[in-house]
Amino acid sequence: MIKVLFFAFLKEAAGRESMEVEMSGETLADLKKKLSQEYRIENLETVMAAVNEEFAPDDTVLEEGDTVAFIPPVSGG
Amino acid sequence: MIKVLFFAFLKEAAGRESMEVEMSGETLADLKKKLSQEYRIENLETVMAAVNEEFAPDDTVLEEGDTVAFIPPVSGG
Amino acid sequence: MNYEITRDKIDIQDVIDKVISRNAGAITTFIGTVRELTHGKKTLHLFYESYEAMAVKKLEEIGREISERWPDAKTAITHRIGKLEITDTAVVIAVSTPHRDDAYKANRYAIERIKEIVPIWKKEYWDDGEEWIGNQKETVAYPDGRPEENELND
Amino acid sequence: MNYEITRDKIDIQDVIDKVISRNAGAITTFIGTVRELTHGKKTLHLFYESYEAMAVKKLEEIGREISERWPDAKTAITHRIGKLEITDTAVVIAVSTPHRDDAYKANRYAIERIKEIVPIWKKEYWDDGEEWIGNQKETVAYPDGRPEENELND
Repeated sequence: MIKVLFFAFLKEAAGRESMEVEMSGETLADLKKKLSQEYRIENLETVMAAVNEEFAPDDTVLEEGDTVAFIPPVSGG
Repeated sequence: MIKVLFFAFLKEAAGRESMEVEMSGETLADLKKKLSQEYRIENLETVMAAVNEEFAPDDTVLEEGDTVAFIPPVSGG
Repeated sequence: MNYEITRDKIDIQDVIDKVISRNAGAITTFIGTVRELTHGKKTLHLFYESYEAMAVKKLEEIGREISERWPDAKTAITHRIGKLEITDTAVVIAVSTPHRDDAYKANRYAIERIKEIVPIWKKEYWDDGEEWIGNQKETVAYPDGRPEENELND
Repeated sequence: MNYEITRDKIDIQDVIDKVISRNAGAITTFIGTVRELTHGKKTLHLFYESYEAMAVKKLEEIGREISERWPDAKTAITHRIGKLEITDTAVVIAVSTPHRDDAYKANRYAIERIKEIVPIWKKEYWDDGEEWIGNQKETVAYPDGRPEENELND
């Protein structure tokens, strides 16, 4: 199980702030594809992601228990 | 009568923080010479001066009632 | 805790107190406040959201980056989230260093990095709508380099 | 009174409050604190003296110079005089502007100008003596241009 977090406009677009996805041994790119195909959550291709609170590239292999957060362009400060 | 103010190291060198000098129609340069000759207050040549709280050049003509302050290099902040 | 995300009003002096040092001759602070007008449009209020656990880690990372570049610097950053009104303080950055040139530069470095890597998002509310600030048009990937000049001035 | 000379401890928030504005997105402060070590020499405490009436006028003049260069800026400066201990605050400069780049630049401008034109003098006390800081050797006239690089970092 992978925990997925959404923030800001993505949270509104996805209609939820978190979800759990059954997958293991696949990559972040695979997760994005799955979210688009199965949950109709679009526009993730160009959004940065963090795995376990650290920015991670698309080829990162996800393991059971990982937390993936999609990070829209930040606007703090 | 001209009022003269000394600050910082000049105050210590002059042994006083203010004095009054009888002069009128003469320049700041004349005042410096007078302080050096009559009062042995040295080292005024290269020190900036303010007349009535505004920086003023050596050729400023002093008038009765003016306040002259000698301003050593500042070190606030 | 020199790096904090809070839902409460920020006490600026508290942030400054964290960086006071016998070796410091200069402390700079940056205080980000909610401005009413942006590009002539009137903001009613703002809402900040964060990925809090990661945001604190990223603030700490900025502190480490500053310590690498300015070894004598002490840094503290507090960012507020939730609803903020006009003139409210959104972020306070305090940096102390022995000499002032470093205090200005390190402080500026911190705010630029916050706008690059810290997962905090701002939503602006106007009379006629609301919008998450950042690039919501999905046309630009997350900037990993220096911010653009116009962002620098925002 | 945005420009003050005081004998009392400076309340930093009070100085900041003077520049808060609905048009401000950024407030920078510079806080000059008494550092223990300068060039490896241990300072015990400092004493600041001022030509108070003129010092206030010169602080006001700096505020006007900032308003000419950064028309939207609001500035407040308080300088403390008298005896100050290590870590005490000698000066607080607060500048608010709509955008942060100006707030940093205008603030830096203010401290450099204070060190050029405001009649305030610092005396340092060490274990083995005391000295008025500045050029007491009478070899250099009052600087009317930009300060030297080494002064910039002091």
